[in-house]
Amino acid sequence: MKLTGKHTIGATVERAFELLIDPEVLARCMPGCDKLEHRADGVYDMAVSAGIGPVRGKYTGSVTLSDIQPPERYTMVVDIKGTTGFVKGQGVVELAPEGENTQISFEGDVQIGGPIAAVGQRMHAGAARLMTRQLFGAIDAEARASA
Amino acid sequence: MKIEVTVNGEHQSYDVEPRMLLVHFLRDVVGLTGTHVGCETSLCGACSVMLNGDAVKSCTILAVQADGAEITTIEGLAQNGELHPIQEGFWECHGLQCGFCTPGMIIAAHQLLERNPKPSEADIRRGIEGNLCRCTGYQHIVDAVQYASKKMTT
Amino acid sequence: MPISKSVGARIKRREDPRMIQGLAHYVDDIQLPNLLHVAILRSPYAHARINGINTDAAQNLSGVKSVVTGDDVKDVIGGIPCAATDPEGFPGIKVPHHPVLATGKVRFVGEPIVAVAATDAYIAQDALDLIEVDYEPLDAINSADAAFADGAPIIHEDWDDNMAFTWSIAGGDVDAAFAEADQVVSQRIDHQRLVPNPMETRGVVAQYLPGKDQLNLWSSTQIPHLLRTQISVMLGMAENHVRVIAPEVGGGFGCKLNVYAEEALLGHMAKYLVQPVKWIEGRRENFLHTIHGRDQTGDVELAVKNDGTILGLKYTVSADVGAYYQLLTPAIPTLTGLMLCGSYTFKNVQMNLTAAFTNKMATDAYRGAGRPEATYLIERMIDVVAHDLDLDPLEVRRKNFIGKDAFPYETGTAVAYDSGDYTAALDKALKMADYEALREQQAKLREEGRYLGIGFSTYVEICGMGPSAAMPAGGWESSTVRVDPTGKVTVLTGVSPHGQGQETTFAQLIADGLGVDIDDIRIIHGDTDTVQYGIGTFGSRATAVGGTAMVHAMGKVKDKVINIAAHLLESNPQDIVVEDNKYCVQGAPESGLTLGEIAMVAHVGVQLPEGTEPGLAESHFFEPPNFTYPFGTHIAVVEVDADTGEVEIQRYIAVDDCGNIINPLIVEGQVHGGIAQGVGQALYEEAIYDESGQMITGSFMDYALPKAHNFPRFELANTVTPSPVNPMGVKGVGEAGTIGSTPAIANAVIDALKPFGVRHIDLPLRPEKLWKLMQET
Amino acid sequence: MTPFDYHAPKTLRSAMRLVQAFGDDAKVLAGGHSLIPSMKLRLAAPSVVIDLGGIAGLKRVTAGNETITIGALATHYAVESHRLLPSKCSLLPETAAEIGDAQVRNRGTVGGSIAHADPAADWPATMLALDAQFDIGGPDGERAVAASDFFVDLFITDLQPGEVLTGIRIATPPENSGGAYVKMRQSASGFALAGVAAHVTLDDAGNCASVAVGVTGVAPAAYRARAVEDALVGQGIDAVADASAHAADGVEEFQEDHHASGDYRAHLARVFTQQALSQAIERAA
Repeated sequence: MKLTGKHTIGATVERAFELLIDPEVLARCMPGCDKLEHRADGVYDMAVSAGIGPVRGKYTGSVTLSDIQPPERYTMVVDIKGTTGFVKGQGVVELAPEGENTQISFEGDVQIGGPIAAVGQRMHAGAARLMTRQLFGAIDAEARASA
Repeated sequence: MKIEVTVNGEHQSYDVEPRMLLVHFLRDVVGLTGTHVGCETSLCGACSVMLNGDAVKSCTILAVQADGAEITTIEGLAQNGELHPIQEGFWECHGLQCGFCTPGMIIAAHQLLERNPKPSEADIRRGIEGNLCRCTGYQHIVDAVQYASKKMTT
Repeated sequence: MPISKSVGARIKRREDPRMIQGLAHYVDDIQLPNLLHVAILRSPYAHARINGINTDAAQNLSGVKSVVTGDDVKDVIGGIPCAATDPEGFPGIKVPHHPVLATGKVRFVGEPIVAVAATDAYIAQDALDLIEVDYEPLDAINSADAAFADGAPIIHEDWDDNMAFTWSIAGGDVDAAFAEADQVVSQRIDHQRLVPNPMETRGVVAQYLPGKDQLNLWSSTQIPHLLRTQISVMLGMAENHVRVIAPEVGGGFGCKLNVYAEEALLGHMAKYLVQPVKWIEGRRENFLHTIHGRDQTGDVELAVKNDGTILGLKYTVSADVGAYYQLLTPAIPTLTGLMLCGSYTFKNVQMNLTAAFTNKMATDAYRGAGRPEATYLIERMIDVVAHDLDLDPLEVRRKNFIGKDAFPYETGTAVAYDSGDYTAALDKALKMADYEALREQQAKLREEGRYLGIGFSTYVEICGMGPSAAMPAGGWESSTVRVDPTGKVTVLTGVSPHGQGQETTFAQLIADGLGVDIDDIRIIHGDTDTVQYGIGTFGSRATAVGGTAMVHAMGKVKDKVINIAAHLLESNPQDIVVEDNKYCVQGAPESGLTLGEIAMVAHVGVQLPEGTEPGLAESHFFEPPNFTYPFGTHIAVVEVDADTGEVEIQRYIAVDDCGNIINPLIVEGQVHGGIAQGVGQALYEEAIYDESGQMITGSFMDYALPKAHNFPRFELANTVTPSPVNPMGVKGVGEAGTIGSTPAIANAVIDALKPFGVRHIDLPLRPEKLWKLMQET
Repeated sequence: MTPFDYHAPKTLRSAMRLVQAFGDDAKVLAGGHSLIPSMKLRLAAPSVVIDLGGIAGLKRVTAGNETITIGALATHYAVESHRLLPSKCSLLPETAAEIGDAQVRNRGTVGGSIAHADPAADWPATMLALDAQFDIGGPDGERAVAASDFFVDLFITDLQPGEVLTGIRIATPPENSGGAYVKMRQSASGFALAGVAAHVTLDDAGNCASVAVGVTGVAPAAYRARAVEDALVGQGIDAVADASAHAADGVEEFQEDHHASGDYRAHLARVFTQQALSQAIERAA
């Protein structure tokens, strides 16, 4: 499933970029994130309790940040699984100035597998977009709070 | 948890796990296997039973939620050895083939005729939309409900 | 066949009283002492290496009795069988080992990996959550095209590509036909993947009796005997120590004409645990791991004359057969090939099929099995020809019909149609539909911006499966008819009906044939310890083949009864007639003896004619000399909503010819259900796997089975052209409705959209698809 | 289904206490037609289930001259079959009858559906069109929220942790008003691919004095089609077609799946808005 989106972050491109690749910020802003620990070069072990509506599950896995080109772009790979299935998402995040703010555009692919794939397909696109919306929304809030 | 229910007129009490579904309670605990399980998403209707006078999908109700309730299953429809007119209709009109959806279908028809004793064909087709049948193409089921409607209102 | 007392009458079914009262016993209704419940961990990945499995936590869960992995069983349970792997028939066929539990690698979502037996079904499910599998995901293949693409991942590493097998058929001179043609009409045609979805999912109960070294296996199956043979091979047990029982079976539609991993696995577990085990498939499991149907895509070319005469057909097709073969997987598309000429006279035909392994569940027999593909293809192409040549689709049909005097008729694919009168069925349907008025109505509505469509399907199909020489696993059938001393008749039949009503139709035949009350007859099927070997119920064969075996066995019994009656009545056998259920000397009905009186003599054994064996039971094994070929005309009238693209079926007319009819009520029911399933394919149903091989239509939330309000009242009629293949003149009607209806609906919808220049649309005809086409013009 | 503790409070007060005590571990069970399927599929595994089914006071439906009230636990069928609603506000029973099937309507609750906020549920559209007020109980007492402020995002509402939806209040529409709900069912599940509820009140000249249009199935949350409303206020039935063209204006993200793309849903929203408004105006006249 393709996933694209645009979000605005209330900070300069440099500041936004810093926030986006800061594991502590990510840990706070990623919806349902219980744990985010650095494992190796750009790879973070992650645990999340995520869900949409009544569907809720605990997932573990990793987030990988790579191809980091400050302050313009980086690649993010999320690979998590739990008893309700697995999610693997990868995408390129690009930043561009938008007045005093930063516009983030996101383009990637999401694979959803296991039990949640078979029964919840009408929610997949919406859920993936909601979660990116929540993530970037929270980072935006951080940016504005710290500005 | 302890629950008390009246199933097909018989008052009974059982101890059940909260997670036990009503349909499993009826089939495995009470031992009434006429009610079937055909899906997991409350769409096929094979598990339909009457709960306090309402047709419900017993796969989407916890047994503990039925505490104190009166339940009628397919086994409780015939009275004194006489088939219920809906059962008779299904037999007369060839309203079933493999028979798996039939108990739930009869319960759905029962609810429909209680609320609308003289339904139109469209009413019947809408009234059983919560019940899937893969064998009959539904036409003989419609005939069966019409047969029962006629018999019950004259 | 003359309509006598029972045969030909609308007799209500004898199966029904137990079913309408909740007293029928399906496999999930079987309870045994100390029964364990089995749950199965299935792959969430379409394609992955398994680097390790940790079952410790599951094993330690209270209530868990046993946890079984692929490594535990790989040396004790043989592979899941496929009966159609002859390399002469399927050049280049690759036959992968198909384990009951995956080892090393998983190849489709839903593939079984670990089985857990516990004291309670809920606990068995809990245990699955505790199993850790270390997967290494691999790229997945979700279509035949992807399977053949350069650099495609290899599904079975014993070979270096994903080509599963090829198959071809040719008749006449195709090149000459295309050279002679005024035009070549081409179209790519897709037959989407479907999920059979009987309302009862599969299920198995297994019990091992160590004192007898006997395995009892209850399975929701269409083929108890074939299953017994295969299970005994898979488990290394003597076949006569395995008893398979098909209890009440809640629908099959072909998907229970198979041998599945769980059947062998449960058999093994019962034996090794020496404790009975039960597994009942959930609906999600059914979507993932019970066979699918169709999934062929190909290019059709028709060589035609400008007047609509069809000269020849070429079909180049690929089939996506999934990751492994099930029992008959490669055989299904061959039925498409045999029926490519449809009801038409052209004999120049060529089909080349290439089958691909993909990361999906196997395809196999789903109602119609290969014939819906052929019929949809040819009936759709007739309309495309009519479109391209600006002819009336009826004219094209009539021009190419095989005439009623041409039977028996050998087609270009070398099958011999037994009997037929295609024009008669078409004319009858047209009269019922009031065709001229419909076309007038259509024209009038178009002026108002409303889009009515009228679609035809003048199908012929192949059923009564079938001569053994043409079948992968035997095509004969058997029966034993025995009369007890009190005159009660018991029939054992090798067919195993699951909704088709043979407990009624067979009893009708016996009642008339032996002169006995229908309530005194019992039809027993589906128990391999009770019933002599049989093949099973599929391919619309139960009555045409199984019924014929029974009629022959009954004939032997009747001959003996008449001999005894003649002896007792001091007359000659040729003078004995049956009147009012009494065997009497012609003209002297008062002297008549009932079947019971004669049966008692046969069993007491002292008043028998000299040389007559005591007892009264006979068996017959019937080998059909040919298939049977039902046919008919279906007409669909639909309206497509111009605003939304929604299709409403306004009328559905079906004139079917299934030969002689034993019970019109049951025949109607079969046709109704068949039409509904074919309409499902035309309008609603589609099994979709996403790019990563996940099935995204894996429940009734996303896979639509037709509902009651999707249909108008069907208008049915018959023509009767008896089959010469069997003494009853019956053909079979289990699949005709499904085969006939899909193209009728498709043709009607496409006819409705004719003002928009629409020539062809792939199925299913979802509203959005139609709306978009209406926007484009 | 994984094991859980089950509580069946008899009063709203004790239910609230349980909800607050167990927090995130608990799920509130109303009709159960969203929660129980998720639990059966093991897609939800709450450790505590608080069943509101035993609280009698939350099941009532009343239709007064001023106000219509629907207890959060009233079933869809209770609305569908209410004696007075066909004359007081036919949009309510008309919507109820479009939900699921007879067995689901017997068991599923209006409040459960609203609190669940499925993007394809039917009630949100109608509640928006009727400008319903939702009564909410919580740790800080009671509050009321307008439907238009309630549906926030995909399955996200204005309900805060520890809060429970207790009831729905709708101002009884005046005589010269009418409503309609038009929907296309997803062929498998019956959920709305798009559903539009329209409600209008006419002035003496037969023009729309007030218009409200609720749309479901199209965006992550049901929404009011304000552009349609603005275009139609003060206008008559002749303006419906043009106004309806705005039914998906402002939607930034469409629901989409293999059953229907975003474009198609937007189109359906426009078609059904036109149909629903036309019917609503006819009924109001």
